[in-house]
Amino acid sequence: MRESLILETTTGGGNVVELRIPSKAEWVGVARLAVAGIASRLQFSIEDIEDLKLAVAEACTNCIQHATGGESVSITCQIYPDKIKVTVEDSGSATASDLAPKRLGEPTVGGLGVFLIRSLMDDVEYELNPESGTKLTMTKFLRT
Amino acid sequence: MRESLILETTTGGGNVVELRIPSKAEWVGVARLAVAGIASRLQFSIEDIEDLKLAVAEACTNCIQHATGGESVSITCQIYPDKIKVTVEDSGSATASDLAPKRLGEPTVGGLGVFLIRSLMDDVEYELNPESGTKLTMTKFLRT
Amino acid sequence: MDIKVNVRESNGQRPCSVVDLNGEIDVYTSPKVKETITGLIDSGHYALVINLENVRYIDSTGLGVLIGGLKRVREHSGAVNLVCTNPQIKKIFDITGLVKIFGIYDTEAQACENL
Amino acid sequence: MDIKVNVRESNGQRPCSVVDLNGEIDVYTSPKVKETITGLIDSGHYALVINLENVRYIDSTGLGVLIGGLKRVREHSGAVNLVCTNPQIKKIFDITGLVKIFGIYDTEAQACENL
Ligand SMILES: Nc1ncnc2c1ncn2[C@@H]1O[C@H](COP(=O)(O)OP(=O)(O)O)[C@@H](O)[C@H]1O
Ligand SMILES: Nc1ncnc2c1ncn2[C@@H]1O[C@H](COP(=O)(O)OP(=O)(O)O)[C@@H](O)[C@H]1O
Repeated sequence: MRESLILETTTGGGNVVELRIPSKAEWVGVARLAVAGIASRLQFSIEDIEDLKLAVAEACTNCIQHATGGESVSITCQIYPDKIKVTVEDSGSATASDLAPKRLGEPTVGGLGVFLIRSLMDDVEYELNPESGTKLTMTKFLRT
Repeated sequence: MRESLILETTTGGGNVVELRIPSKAEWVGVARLAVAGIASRLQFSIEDIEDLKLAVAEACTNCIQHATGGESVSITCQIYPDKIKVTVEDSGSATASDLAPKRLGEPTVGGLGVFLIRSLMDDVEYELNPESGTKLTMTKFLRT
Repeated sequence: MDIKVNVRESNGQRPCSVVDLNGEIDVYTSPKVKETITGLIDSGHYALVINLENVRYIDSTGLGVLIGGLKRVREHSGAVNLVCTNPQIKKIFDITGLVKIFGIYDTEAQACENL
Repeated sequence: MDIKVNVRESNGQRPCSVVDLNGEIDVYTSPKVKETITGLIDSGHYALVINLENVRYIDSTGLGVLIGGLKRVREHSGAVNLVCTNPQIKKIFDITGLVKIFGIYDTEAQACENL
């Protein structure tokens, strides 16, 4: 992953920041803080930083609440000159149907997390693997 | 490491938060933010949180400035009911003499980092390995 | 990363219960908010103003708690109004369409009056 | 995690240059601080007050920049005084013994007067 990054970026080589938290609600705030720090280093606007924080936190929350058997959640931030690509991975099991893009109908108590992630990020991709867990890759571009 | 942790802790099993940053000055602030978040979750006092931030940042700074050839710095926080144990590791080379406990003589432009780490943390241990880099393990106890 | 919750009665023209929230509402802190709101409803308070003025962050778990509260008071012909001025949080209510089901006001006085 | 640096002349009883720092001084931001202080000294300013009132964090790199500045102005019989009220930062100056080599004051007026 690091090699392809270096090939893709042009200025200064690839930068990767990795964070792994236990799969427990109390640690999502730490992921949020770290992502906010990374994004502000990259000169994202305050609004974009808040978007990133929320999207990453929703992704972590889902790993913690839905990935059966996952012990930790990995957050990987790949930094490019024009964008940040964040991968959130668990090692639990998932079903594909819930993760598809949706339009919101009647408001329900749940079901807003994936919708928010898709709304706040520029590009969102889920990879489901029954053995290795759910991997969400989401990208946000720096607006100039 | 995780197994010994579970044996050592009594309440709720072991918690580990891991962070890896590129070996560049601009990312030390992210490590600081993350450690502050972890420590405040653990109910450390504001003063102790500041101590931890500074000690971890000094350790990261040393990895970045002195570990020849290291590409990234790993920060591992092991959380116990009564303490936090932070390991900061690089993959560069080091010499043992510089890391020994010192008393401060005439103030010099450098040389304060290791002194501060030893002053601010309750327990500090360096492991030097010419092949695998420098590993600093430091512990701070929760004051009740 | 924490939340402070406080409940008080507002004795204006339209009496209501005000829940003051201060901090961040996420998967870790929202159970505390939910408990407070559920407690209020269980004890017969169906006119609620939830003051988000000092809330810096809310996630879908927090939104879920607010929606859950609204549903429960509606069973008793009650209502929930919100006080919210933070643009980022307003944006979340916009994106999710929740602006359409909650009354969202800039001041507590307005939120109480319009219950 | 950033630092803002501003330089101005103080025209009190004892004229001096005041460097206002706002933010965090660490391995990433201290080169900017060093550049400013070096620039001042190079242009003949040897009476310096460095205002740390709005500095929330300083690490050993930042301390090194201050020590370096002090050494250089002393070559010209100059002096550096600091303004600092943050207890955590004062503690760092205490622990490192730097309280003994810097004049540290609660207000800019005091720091200028005692240069
Ligand atoms: N990491 C994950 N692992 C397993 N299932 C997931 C994961 N993320 C999302 N899902 C599934 O997608 C559904 C929709 O998630 P979301 O929109 O956040 O709403 P909610 O979490 O309230 O159900 C979840 O109910 C869950 O079934
Ligand atoms: N991670 C490390 N790798 C290699 N050398 C190190 C490391 N940490 C500390 N050192 C050595 O210890 C010395 C003292 O460090 P420090 O007290 O922080 O002062 P300074 O960094 O200003 O020299 C450094 O100069 C360096 O030689």
